[in-house]
Amino acid sequence: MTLLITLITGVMLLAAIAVVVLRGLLAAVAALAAVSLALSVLFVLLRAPDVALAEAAVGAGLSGVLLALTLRRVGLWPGGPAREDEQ
Amino acid sequence: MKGYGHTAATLLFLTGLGILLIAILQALPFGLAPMQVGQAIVAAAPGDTGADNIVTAILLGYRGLDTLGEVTILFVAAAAAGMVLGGASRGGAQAENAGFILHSAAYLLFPFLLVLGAYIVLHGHLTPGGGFQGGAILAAAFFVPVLASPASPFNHRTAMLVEGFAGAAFIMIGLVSLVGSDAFLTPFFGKGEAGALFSAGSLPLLYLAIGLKVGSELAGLMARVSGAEAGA
Amino acid sequence: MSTGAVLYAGAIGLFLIGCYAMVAERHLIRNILGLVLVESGVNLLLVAVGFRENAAAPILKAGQSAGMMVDPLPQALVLTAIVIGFGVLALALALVVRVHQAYGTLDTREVARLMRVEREASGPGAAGPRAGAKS
Amino acid sequence: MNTVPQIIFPVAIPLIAAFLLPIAGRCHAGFGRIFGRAAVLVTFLASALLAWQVAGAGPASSAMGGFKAPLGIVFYADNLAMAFVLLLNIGVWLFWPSGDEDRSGPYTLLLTLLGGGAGLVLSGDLFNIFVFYEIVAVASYGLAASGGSAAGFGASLRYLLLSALGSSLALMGIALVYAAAGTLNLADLALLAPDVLRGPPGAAAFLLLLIGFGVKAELFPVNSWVPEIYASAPVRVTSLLAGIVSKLALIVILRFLVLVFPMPSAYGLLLTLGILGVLAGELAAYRARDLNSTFAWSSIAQLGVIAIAFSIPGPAGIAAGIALALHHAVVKPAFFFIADKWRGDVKLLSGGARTSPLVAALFVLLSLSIIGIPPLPGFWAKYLLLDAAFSSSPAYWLAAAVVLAGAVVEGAYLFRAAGFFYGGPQKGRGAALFMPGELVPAFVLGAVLLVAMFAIAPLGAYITSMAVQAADVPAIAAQILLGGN
Repeated sequence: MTLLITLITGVMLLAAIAVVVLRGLLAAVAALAAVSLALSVLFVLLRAPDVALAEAAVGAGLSGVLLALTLRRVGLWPGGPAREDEQ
Repeated sequence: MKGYGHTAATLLFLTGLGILLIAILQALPFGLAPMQVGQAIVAAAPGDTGADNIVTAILLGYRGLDTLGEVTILFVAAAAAGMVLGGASRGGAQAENAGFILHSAAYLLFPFLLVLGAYIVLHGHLTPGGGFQGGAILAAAFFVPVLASPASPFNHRTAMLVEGFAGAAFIMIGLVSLVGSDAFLTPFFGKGEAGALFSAGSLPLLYLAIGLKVGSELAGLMARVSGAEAGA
Repeated sequence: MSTGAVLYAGAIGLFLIGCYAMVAERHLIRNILGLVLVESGVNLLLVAVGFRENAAAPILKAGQSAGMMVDPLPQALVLTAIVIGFGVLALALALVVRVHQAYGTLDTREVARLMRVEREASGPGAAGPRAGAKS
Repeated sequence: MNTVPQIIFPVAIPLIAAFLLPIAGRCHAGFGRIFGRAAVLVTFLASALLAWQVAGAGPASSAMGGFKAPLGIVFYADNLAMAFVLLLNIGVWLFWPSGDEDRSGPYTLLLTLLGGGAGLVLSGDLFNIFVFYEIVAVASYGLAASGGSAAGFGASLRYLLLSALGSSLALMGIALVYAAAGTLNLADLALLAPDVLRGPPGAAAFLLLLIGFGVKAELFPVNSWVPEIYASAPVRVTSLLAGIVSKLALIVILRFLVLVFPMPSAYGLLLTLGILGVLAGELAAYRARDLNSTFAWSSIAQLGVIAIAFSIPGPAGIAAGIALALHHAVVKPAFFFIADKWRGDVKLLSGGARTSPLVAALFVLLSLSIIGIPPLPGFWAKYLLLDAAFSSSPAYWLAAAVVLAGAVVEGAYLFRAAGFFYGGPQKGRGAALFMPGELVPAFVLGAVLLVAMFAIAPLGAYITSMAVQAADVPAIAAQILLGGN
């Protein structure tokens, strides 16, 4: 149990570091969704199924989609029409 | 470079903050928190509310006002986002129809997500999940088709009507209690048989209102931010 | 290592990484990603505070009395906090879209500089130029 | 025990109206504005009725959902809470957008702000207060951007990032409190605090809550949003945020301090932040070269003075703080209305008194009051503060000296502006600028100030009784814990 929690916490923190380190914004958003998924698994292990469901649906699902759509709209989506890299 | 000094200072500061926070948390025994109120709620919830899911009992019963506040925050965020984006020209980066596979997958997914969302909303007092989680899935059901074919307009008018009336219904259900000079949001109706769909008094009714409201708000927010503004 | 230490470290770690992204990064979207990380860290901390070893999830099984359960109250609070966080995120992204339309950049210092220029240019009584048109 | 279920009305009526307003606005353009106005009026009447009951029969409470105190959420209304609910109602009415806008957005946000702000001061539960604070916060991000200028969007986004970080810190503080005490009810915490919240976790929790809620209260380290927002938001929004919403956050901090953290370290912390706020605010205001940012910075300084007053233990300090807060709520919005008419460099005021004598006179009246010249109400508020400070420990004497020095700096920059008004050659901009119609709220507030001058004695007595009630922890705890249905 403790081992599993440690493992998933480690994965979550690595994904969080990836959010900061990865230079591509879409990759960072994907890493953020990974953090949310790891977090929701952690919530299941902590006996919080309601919170896990909400984190998976809102945190990993809707937030990720919303962020990605915003990237597309401001033209930071790789391959999007108005390509513009970070300064 | 000045930038590196700034970054190093930030890192140093954050490390100190982290050590401080860990030290403070170590002063609080883990797994032995007093949980006075939590324990009391676990003991009283089945008798008080009739809901099997104690988190639901808290969200809709003991802390129903928090839930009203939470729905209000989504509502006001959607209203503010709508106002902010009101004068925005349609996003320059609109893609064309997103290919046959995503397109047909969206329409296949629609009924499935709809049923799943409705199930989760209606069984919130029995199993994990409830108005918010189900509402999020309902929102996805209505939003995925918009994503698949941006040309098909998202109907903001319907979303607004559902959102407004569902929110008003929540408060009205709460105010009904005042007629009997009880406090705001006091549950009414019988508690019913534990575990049955029609149990837990007015709680499922509240969850229905929340599910509808959250679903329409989330879908509206997604459509607004993504720039699917064609709906009249 | 005890479970508690791991969870606290995870929560504080998320919080600090998020703070770093909010303070040190110069891109507005990255600041927002940092905000999401900070919120996730605090949510994990709240759930961890209510956790108890060898306790059941706070849902009654049919015909079973309430045994030892984890604290349901922080879980309810976290549910509320997650939804609040999503509302704030959506509004922030809406503002990002408009800022990008108006200034054509999302670099924090560049945006701050352009805001200053705009304020100084706006004459007396004028409420600043309307940002309806695309820049 | 005084149980009043109607205590929910100041929150429920505006929220229900906010939910329905977009639909009403759809039915007929312009109808939304009238519908919103009517809702504010109904809320005001319900609140006034409740305030009347509370003033007559003593503090009231109601347990939401009928779930008694530590388990459920309890609303608690005393004279202090009702005074600020009424103030908020009047403020929203006075600063209601007068334009011919048919958009329903700003009206919806204002109504939500009204309901959320009332919940903020009425709620007796730590997490519930956080939820209402977030409602107020999200509504004010939207309102700050409602001007439609690009700078408004940018300022609002930066404000949002800072405020959301603060909210996360506050939530962490709530987690610490819950981990230590196992309850979120303020009255329950008041009884438990002396045992469980002493020591580092308690102090850390208070610091986190102070920084979190201090964002709205313009407290020292987290006020960088103030000049930006006040320069780019519409003047009515600025007036509402600076004049009233900031006070609501301070009232919440006062409740935390009195009920949950009545320990020397917490009082010392608030005092320190208050002093730093006064110093930083007054110096920046002196250096500022346009009226709007002068008033933004001086607003930070004056809220620092209120924080100093609240950090004096006992009812005398609370009374001084309430008096200062009410005075500031009347004076500051009027200043911002004037600053909105004379945007840009302060030199542009030159000769304004000749074309707009009434406005210049109003400016001088407000300046004299906020500096603290007798017999204006501002003098009495500052007098209460100095009186309370000098009858307290020596640390507060230093604070009193800082407040007095701040008043001197305040006088310097306000008279500098007044000098431009009355002296100097005409810059030719004055004639076009005298539009009394748009300055109506400022003149109304000036009139309120003059009326208050002649009602100092009853006002003072009322404020003192309010403060005594707010400092009486055992009575509050008893009402919250035993009240309800």
